[in-house]
Amino acid sequence: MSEKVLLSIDNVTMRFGGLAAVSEVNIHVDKGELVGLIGPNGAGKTTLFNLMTGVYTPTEGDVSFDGSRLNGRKPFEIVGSGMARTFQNIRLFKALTALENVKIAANIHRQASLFDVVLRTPHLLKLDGELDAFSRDLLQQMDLADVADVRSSDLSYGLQRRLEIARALATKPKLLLLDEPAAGMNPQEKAQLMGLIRQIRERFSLTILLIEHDMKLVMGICERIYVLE
Amino acid sequence: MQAFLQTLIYGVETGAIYALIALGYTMVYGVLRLINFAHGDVYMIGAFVGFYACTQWLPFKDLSQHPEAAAVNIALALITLFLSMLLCALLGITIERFAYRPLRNGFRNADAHFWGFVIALPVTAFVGAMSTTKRQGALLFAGVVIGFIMRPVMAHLTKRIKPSSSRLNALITAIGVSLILENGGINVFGADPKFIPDILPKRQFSLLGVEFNSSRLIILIIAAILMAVLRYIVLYTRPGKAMRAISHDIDAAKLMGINTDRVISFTFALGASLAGAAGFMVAAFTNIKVVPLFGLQPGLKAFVAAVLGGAGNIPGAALGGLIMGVVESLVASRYPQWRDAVAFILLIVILLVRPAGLLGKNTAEKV
Amino acid sequence: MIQLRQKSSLFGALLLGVALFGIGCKDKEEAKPSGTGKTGETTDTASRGNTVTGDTIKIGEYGSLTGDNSTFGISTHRGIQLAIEETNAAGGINGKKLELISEDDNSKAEQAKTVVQKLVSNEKVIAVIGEVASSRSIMAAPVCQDAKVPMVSPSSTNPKVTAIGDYIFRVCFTDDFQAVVAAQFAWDQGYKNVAVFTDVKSDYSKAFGELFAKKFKTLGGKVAAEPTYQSGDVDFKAQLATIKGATPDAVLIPGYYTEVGTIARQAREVGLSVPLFGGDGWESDQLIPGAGIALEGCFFTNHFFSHDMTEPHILSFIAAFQKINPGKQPGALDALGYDAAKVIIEALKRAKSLDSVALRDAIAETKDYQGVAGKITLDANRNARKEAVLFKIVGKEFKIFKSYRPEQVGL
Amino acid sequence: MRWLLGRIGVVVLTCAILLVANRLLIDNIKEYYISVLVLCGLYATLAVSLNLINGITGQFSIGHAGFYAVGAYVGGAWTMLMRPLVVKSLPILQTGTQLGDHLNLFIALVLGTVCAGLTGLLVGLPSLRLRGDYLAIVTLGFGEVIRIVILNMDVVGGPRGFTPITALVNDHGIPLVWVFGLLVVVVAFSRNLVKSAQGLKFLAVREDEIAADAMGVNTTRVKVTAFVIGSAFAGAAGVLYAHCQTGVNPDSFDMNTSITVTTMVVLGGTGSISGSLLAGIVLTALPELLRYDFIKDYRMVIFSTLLVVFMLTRPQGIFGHREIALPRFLRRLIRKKENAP
Repeated sequence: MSEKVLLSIDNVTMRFGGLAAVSEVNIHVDKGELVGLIGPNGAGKTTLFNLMTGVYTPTEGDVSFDGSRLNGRKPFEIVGSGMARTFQNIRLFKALTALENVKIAANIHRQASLFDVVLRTPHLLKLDGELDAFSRDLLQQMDLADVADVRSSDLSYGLQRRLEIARALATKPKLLLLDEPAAGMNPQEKAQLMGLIRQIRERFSLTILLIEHDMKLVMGICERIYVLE
Repeated sequence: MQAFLQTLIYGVETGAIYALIALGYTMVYGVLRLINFAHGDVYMIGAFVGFYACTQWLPFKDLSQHPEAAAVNIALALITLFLSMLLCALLGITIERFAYRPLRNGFRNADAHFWGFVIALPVTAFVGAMSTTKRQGALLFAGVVIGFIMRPVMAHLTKRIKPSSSRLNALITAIGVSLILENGGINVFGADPKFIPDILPKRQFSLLGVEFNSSRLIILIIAAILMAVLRYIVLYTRPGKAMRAISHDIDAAKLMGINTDRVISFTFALGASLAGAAGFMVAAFTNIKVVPLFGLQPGLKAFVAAVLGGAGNIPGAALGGLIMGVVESLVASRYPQWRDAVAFILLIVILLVRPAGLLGKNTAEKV
Repeated sequence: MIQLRQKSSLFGALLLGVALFGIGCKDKEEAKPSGTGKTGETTDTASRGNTVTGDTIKIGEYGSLTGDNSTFGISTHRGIQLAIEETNAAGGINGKKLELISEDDNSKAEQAKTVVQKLVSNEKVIAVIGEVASSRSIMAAPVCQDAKVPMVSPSSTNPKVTAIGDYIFRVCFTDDFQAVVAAQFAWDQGYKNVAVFTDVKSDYSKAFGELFAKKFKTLGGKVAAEPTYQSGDVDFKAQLATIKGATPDAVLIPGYYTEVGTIARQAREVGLSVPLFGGDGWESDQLIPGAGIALEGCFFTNHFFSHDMTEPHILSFIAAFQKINPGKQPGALDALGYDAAKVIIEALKRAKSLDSVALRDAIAETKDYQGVAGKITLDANRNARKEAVLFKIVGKEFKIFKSYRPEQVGL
Repeated sequence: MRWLLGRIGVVVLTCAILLVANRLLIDNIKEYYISVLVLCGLYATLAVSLNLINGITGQFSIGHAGFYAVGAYVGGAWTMLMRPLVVKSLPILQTGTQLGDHLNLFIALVLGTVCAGLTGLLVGLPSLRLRGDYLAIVTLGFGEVIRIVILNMDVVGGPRGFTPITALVNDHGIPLVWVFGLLVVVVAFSRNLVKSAQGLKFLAVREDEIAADAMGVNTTRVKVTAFVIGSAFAGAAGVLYAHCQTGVNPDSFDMNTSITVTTMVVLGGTGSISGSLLAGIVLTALPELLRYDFIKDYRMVIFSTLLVVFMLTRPQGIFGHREIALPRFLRRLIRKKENAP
């Protein structure tokens, strides 16, 4: 396998009961690519995402990321190794503010024990300070700074989408998986989103895999496209 | 072997009762995803209706003095059975209307009025207890006055209350209703145990060395009939189909033009009437003590049975009830002190193996 | 949004305020009278017992007026009230009226302790009456002992209750005695092989069963089986079938009437037809309605009281009782509540001074007091040495069948 | 270093405040009120600790009395059964002296807390597979099983209760210091947890488990941690309960107790620490304050009706997810005054 390959899916099959949601799929994504994944409803696009991020373990076949096999690893471990995602139906932490949403994701690379937390040791205060600065900075970059302290459920739909991307970015991923990021957006918003995706790709030197129905958007930004049927 | 068979039969007898109560839990859970903690207390009310019907309201004859009155008593017992089913159904509808519907649709004016009156009730009783003459008229008057004062106060205080979707909230509300029925029962019926006298002739016979008792068999038969009727209603009638539709997707059902509130009321009525029937039968045919906490333990066990079989699944509830009854009976014959623990241990083990219960469908959350 | 927030905070603050105000108010109110020589001294509440001040003599009662055992608490309360009212009608004690302060413990042990603290430290009662259930008496008795306020239990039969200290008394016999009587009786009846069916949730029942088995074995009998049940159960057939398998001559059920009726019925259902017998927990007018005809010819030991008795003092008790509670028949618990109150009242008359320490000494001297539930003499262990009676169930009546004095069973 | 001094300062200050308050109280307050206060403190501790599981982490436990029972019985077992064996070789544990009493209580507290925490670990494991109502009923079941096991253990008295348990801190009012000391600890613990970014993990699990998982939160560990900590604190409360009451009875740990504590959490506002604290205190004190003759018979009906009405009309509890914090409250007050003219 070449050095360039970041993610590869080899002959993956997923069955629920007797039903095969995904069968014998092969995908590979190289470093720095922006790849699109399209297909009709029920083709198993989201299932594939779930297989990559560890929500499901494939019935057959292998998923490997950055040179290591992912089968059977827990979602939170996979995030730690550098793969973050957004959800088709927005899944923010609704009662928490935008800033808190980002902080939770950013917290992943930090080491603070329960002891530190409970006694509020200087170590913790320092880490908390850094985290706060990092998260606010990220929100700034995503044009979300002025809604940092707003409950995420009170945000507009477009902002919620953007916050979800910001939250995924906070885990400092190598590969970003976007599940229908443009769903429910009007053309103007979609154009904005396209700009945003390009922009973050540059800025964070990301590899991106995205699921989308809107062919215009997919054709517009993707370098390669997989079709799932 | 004979002893084992005998124990098994006893287990089935107990299990049938659990199953009848469990059906009410499971139907409500299927439709609303709500643990109706008050269900066990509806069962208690059924027993009390039976008690008052058998001792005061209806002209039952004492069989030890009038052995010829058996036929009359059987007819009266049937009337009592329907009476407790009817009254419990009404109670079930009331509970749903004023305690659970506000959780779904928000606290409306009518709810404020109802609860205003409910709060006024104990106050009225207190006024009644204070006045030495204990005149009924004065009592009623005071109740009406206090009720009228409470209503607008409540209505004013509770403007613009939004519905709540919290599960914990619904659970505490259900527990609250259960507490109201239990404590209200203590105030209204008194805490001293009451016993229903023998109203039906009893016969004891043995078959293959296994003892049978006629009154136990009656419970079994009636329970089986009621379950068959329930099955028919749920599978083949319009409201039954609507119930199933709601349990799949309440919002979609609403969009399809189903009057969900009415169907939910119907569900409660159905479940409550089964509990009422069970309450009356147990109190009258096994002659155990009727107290305001009559429904606590059976209610809990039946609920466990419902979860065991798969909450929301009707055959599951029946199966769960039977399993619970049999297992309890088997354990009780050897290690009676672990009887209650076994019910829960069984539940824990089964849920760990099959998180949705025995017959429940394991639906993973969609991502 | 902001408005809502303020509203809720205000609401919370208000609640907090009300709660604090409530607690604060009470403290001040209560603190004043006792705080005459306020500063410097540590609290004097519990060190020397309570003394009567003012025109009334306060007697405390705690009992299960609500909750699982409410029938016991209510019966006892009726008896106590009767004794207090009679005394007040007769002019009280040294011109002072008696005041009964009743507290409900909701049939819960932890509440029993709290309410007794309230009686002793807030109400400053001179004596405490209660409880029926031994488990609650055991929880509350140390409070009385520490405060040097005598406590008289009307019907806690567990030996441990009075062992807590020299301020704790009872006017009934103990389980050691009752169980031994039951064993002697069973032996005298010619039962050689007896099954014991105890309620594991009740300490009374467990102790009764164990003591019975011990005595019965020394007499030469055999315990056929010892299954258990839990009060609140409704189905006993599995255990009864086990008992039937052991083919006993009789079955001892040392439980409460709330289950005994059902057990008896189910015993007959599983084909167990031998006599059943039990203890004072059976005594209730609800026993027969619960059991139907299943208990015909069975026996139970009880306190020396029956409304069939024709001694004059019992007749006058029944008459007085029915004046207040028309249409009701007094039971042993009413009688024992009455006796407990009476023992205190008699002791008050004899006491050198009206404080709880002197009252204790006077209670301890109680000798040959003719109570309605038997003659009361308090022994060195502060227990009453009394007769026990065996009732036989005939139709709907309890008939006196036999009686045993402590000497007769070697105690 | 400054930090350490600061922390020690806070601890010393808290102890001092508690001791002074205690001194003031015991001279002016009756034993009955002290025991009500003790109960208030214990129930508030229970409510705040359950809030860690139900409110902050969003799990659904209604079997808290089980852990409370484990603490009470383990603590009692140390004092009555184990200590007498150990004391021969360790004379410092002799009771009757100030040092010995407090040391013993401390040991009981540690043992009770650890055992309850371990039980919490056991009960927390199903939470990995079960959600919502199913988890609730399993925790309820565990609570009942614990009670039944105690009921069948003759060495701790079985149904007749575990009495007497020597009151190790016999001095008037000293229990208050321990009880409220524990309450301060549990409140501080919860508050620090929620305040740090680390603690946001717990809230994330409550809000959306799948998203939390996808954002790198080890949800399994978070849930089990919450269960262990919550039940450990309940165990600590149990130890103090057993020693303050000088005895325990299995009846004190039945389903009703669990439900009462759950009610406190919901009534206070699920997730709000101050709400649980307040509800714990008020709901314990209220029934005692309501012990007037006229309302006695009906107080339970009134209580339950009010509970339902409260749930229907203020479903978010007293505070909702919010906290009351004194500084913020004062600040707002000042700001309002400034705006007024």
